[in-house]
Amino acid sequence: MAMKYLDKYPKNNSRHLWVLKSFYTTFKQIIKTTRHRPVTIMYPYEKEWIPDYYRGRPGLVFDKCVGCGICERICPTTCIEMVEVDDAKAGKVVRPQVNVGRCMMCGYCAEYCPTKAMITTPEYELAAYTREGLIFDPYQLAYEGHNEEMQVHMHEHLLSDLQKGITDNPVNASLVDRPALDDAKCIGCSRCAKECPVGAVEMIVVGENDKGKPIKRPKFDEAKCIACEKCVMICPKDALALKEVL
Amino acid sequence: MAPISNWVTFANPMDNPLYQFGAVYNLPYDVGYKIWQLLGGLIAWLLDVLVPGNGVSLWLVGNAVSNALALVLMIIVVFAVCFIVNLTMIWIERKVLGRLMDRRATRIGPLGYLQCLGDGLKTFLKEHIVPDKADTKGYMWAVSIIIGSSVLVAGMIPLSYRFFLADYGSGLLIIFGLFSIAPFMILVAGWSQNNKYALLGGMRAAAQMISYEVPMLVVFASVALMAGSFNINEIVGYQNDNVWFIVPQIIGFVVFMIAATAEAERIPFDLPEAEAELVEGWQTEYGGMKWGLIMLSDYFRGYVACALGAIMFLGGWTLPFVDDSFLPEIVFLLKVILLFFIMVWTRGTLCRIRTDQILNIGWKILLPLAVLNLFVVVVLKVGGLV
Amino acid sequence: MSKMWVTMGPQHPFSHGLWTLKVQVDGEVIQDAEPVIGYLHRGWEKECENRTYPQIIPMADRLCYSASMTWSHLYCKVAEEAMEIEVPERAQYIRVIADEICRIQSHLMWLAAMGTDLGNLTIFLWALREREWFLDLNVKLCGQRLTTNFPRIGGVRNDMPYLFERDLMRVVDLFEKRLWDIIALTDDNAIFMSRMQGVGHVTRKEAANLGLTGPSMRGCGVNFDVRRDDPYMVYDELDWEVAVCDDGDSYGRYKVRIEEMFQSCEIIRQAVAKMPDGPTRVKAPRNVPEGTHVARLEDPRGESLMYLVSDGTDRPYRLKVRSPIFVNVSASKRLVQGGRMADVPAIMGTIDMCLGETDR
Amino acid sequence: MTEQFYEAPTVEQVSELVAAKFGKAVQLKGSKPRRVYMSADKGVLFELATYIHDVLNFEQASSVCAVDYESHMTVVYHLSNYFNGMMIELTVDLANDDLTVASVAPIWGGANWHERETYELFGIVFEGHPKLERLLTPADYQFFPFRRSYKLRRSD
Repeated sequence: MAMKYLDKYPKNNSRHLWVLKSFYTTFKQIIKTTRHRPVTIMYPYEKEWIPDYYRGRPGLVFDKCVGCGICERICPTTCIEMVEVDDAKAGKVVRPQVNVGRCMMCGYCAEYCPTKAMITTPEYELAAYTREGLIFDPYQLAYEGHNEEMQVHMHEHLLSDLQKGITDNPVNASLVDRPALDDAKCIGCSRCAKECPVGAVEMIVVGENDKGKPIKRPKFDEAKCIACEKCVMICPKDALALKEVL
Repeated sequence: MAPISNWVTFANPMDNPLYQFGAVYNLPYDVGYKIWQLLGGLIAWLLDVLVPGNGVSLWLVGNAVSNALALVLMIIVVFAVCFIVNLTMIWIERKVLGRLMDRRATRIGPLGYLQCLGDGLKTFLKEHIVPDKADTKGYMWAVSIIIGSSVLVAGMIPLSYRFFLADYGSGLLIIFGLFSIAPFMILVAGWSQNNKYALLGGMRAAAQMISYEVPMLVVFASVALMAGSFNINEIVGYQNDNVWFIVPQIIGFVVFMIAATAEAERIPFDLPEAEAELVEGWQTEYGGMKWGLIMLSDYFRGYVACALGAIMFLGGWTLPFVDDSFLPEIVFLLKVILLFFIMVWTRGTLCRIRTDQILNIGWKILLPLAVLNLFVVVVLKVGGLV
Repeated sequence: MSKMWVTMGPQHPFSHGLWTLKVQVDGEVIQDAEPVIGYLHRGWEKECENRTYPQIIPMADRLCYSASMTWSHLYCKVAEEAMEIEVPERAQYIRVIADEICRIQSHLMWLAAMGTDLGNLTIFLWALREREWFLDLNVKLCGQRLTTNFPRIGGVRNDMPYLFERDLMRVVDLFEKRLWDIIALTDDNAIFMSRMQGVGHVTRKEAANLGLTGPSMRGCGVNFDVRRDDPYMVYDELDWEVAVCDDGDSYGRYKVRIEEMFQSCEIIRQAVAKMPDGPTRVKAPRNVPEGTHVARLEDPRGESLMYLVSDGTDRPYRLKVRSPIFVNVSASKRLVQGGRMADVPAIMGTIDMCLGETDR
Repeated sequence: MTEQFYEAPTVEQVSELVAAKFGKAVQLKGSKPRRVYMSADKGVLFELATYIHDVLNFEQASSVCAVDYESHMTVVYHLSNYFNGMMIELTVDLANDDLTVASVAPIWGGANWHERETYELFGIVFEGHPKLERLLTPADYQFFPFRRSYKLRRSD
């Protein structure tokens, strides 16, 4: 591999032409641009092509969202806040509200969303007259004509899989990480069951205590769980922990 | 007593006994004279209708008043032509630079022609600011003189044998003298602003002025020597009779164009306002319409430089082998624009050069070349070849 | 004229950001200089201590707008070293390609700025025109033009999109031709050469001691490139040259950058040809074991280094960023001394200032 | 005694030479390809730095930074060799009540601003530094923002 410019440059005789080569080059450009349109585009009237997966403001597919709050926690600028909304179909639900004024369009909310309800929309013209106008509530976050391309997928591979030679089994945290119960600490308060946004936690009776009251323990539905950690965080006795699979 | 309607007869201005220009027909004077005949004739007619047979009406359309007001209107006409030519040149510069840089340049109006007016309106609406610790007199007077002398010298340029303000015997020298007032005032302006960038810019302007006017004067001298006159009409006529001076004096032409670019402070010689290191150089503290007028006067100076080049080397308003009655003003302006295009092209191609380099080029290259040019002219003259 | 101090900045056309260079001039000749920075200091390193490991990646993008890819790559690299995970090979190739795209567009941004510093707007617009292609490639690859947020701890965000290789090859081929057009405005231009040659001269020993890194250092004759001498990713599997120039002046630094653009094109070409199939991302653990780790990487502007102290939680205990410009600009006194006022843009332009990473 | 000049010392050479010259004052903490980790006593730092620069030919101080471990502070030096890409990571522990250390800015000009930055953010005084002033923060700042005791508003 040779140098492409440093080797060629000393043999470049055109630099002895004082400034004539430069004049020739710019004149060529004048001729060229008089023939074709200049490369600049007239921005507000015509716009550059952008792909569907362009990372503009975050969007929300309302029906897919389960209100797990992962986006709120992953957001580096803490611009997402979970708010309670009164939906006609679903009743009182918790949905993300985005302060686009603080958003830095990193796309993490869409990437980490377990149900792919958060999407990255190709909308980038976000000027508003007030700061309040920049706070997008869950309904404003909806994007007309969203499609598959706007979802961000996390095709992670487990290191243990790769060591075994399995390279076609993409997973992500919401598929493999599951909460694990420390039985000794659990007091059976069933807060985790109430908190779970997908109803994956079921309290089952495992026995009776001295006073004859039933002892309840959570049981996790592995298929439904999305590893949102809500149960882990609500647990008053730290009996739950997220078990990472690597 | 002629009827009032006869007053608007578009009489030949040369019939007026007070006609200023001798036997030469003057187009802008004629235009001014005719405008006044329309205007003054209207006023006189109205007065005559109101008060029939009054003396004021007769006085208004008399020879003395007609001549005086025709002169005023003539100056306005000349300035308007200059102004429109300048707007066109700004438009050409922006458009050519835009094409050269692969962008669209001006957009407002047909082909973007009205952008400069828009910019002018914008700067006009800005607040008038004088820096607190500036020397106010110097600050305002310097910029006034820069703008005034630039406009004056632009008006002094004749567009043709019939389109001129004054036909001096030493027209070339007077234009050159007025042309080189501005760089001196730049020094004053740079000093009076109480700003270090402006001061450095003013210093640079002074250094640059001294090193470029000497070769330029030598070139002027060789042109005048060859034509045998400082009179612009005669220089142009001599070129029309013999040969355009660009042929025998090609060295002089190159030297003149480089020196004129420096004199008009355009890239690559815009050191006094080098925006990379001196922010805006000597213009740093000028804002609003003062800045807008400075910008405009820059183009006036660019126009003067190109016009001098066209007069001295490209045969002015004449064309070889073609009947020269064919709109000489347009021919002249086309030549000016051709030279201006070269200036714009240079601006788009070259970088700004350094202070010591500009002095080196001025003294060590251009001055010997100008003297060589003078030598060539002397040899040709002595040898009787021209 | 007696000596006077001229303050260039923080709002000054040559400074390319918010910093000040105080110069003492005697007429036009510079006697003394003192750089002043800190207008943009936002405590980046401290802020990282309150964020989880993945959250820092988009923040690392914001260290420098035109080298976002390499900064987030460097952060991922140090985090991977701490977590002891190895990046899949395809992801390594994609990272190399992304880094080189970033390097080319950063150098083009520099070339553009260099043009305006010397008073020629044409170089600026032509260089930005070519840069647009690489930004478009960024859009295609990761959905954003500048703040790419593309590398992830354990790989990259996504695989290359459909037909990306084709676009990449087209752009690289066309760009190599177009770059000669810009060179015709610079190298073949006697005025440009006279502005660049012989100004800001630094010897090899001084350059190494002052801590100049990257193209600024290689333009002074130090034959060192982290990509070759401390190889990371797959740079040691590709066949390319380190551009070195012994001139030591502004022009030498310019030549090194131009050559680096050509070499980057070559690296991209080879990487695309050699790219294997496979996974692009490994699942990274949330918590990082205790320890200290250091990683360095060849940024477009020099050697960038991150030093990570982890304490077993999901947040870094301390993250130190060594920004190349921070050190390069500290050498500016040595660089501009003895030059002229008009040389200041020509010299400091070759440092390629970026204040985001300088002040952090 | 003239010492031999090593243009591109290997990892083993660096470990052996430093151990032989400084004995117990410098603890070698391990090595990787192209990396040597060592920790030095505060007293020998300047001598060690001179030795590494002059004899082992580590021409550049890539970075100087500090870490606040709450029990003590550590100053970390990363020193690079331009001939084989080696890097030495040198740490110096400082007790919380005596935050002074010799400056290496006279040896490596590149360390100048790093030390100023470390001084203003951690309060570590580098003795012998040509100009130890605040660099990034305002000159009238009274506190050292990167210490662990300085809490951010949102930190928990």
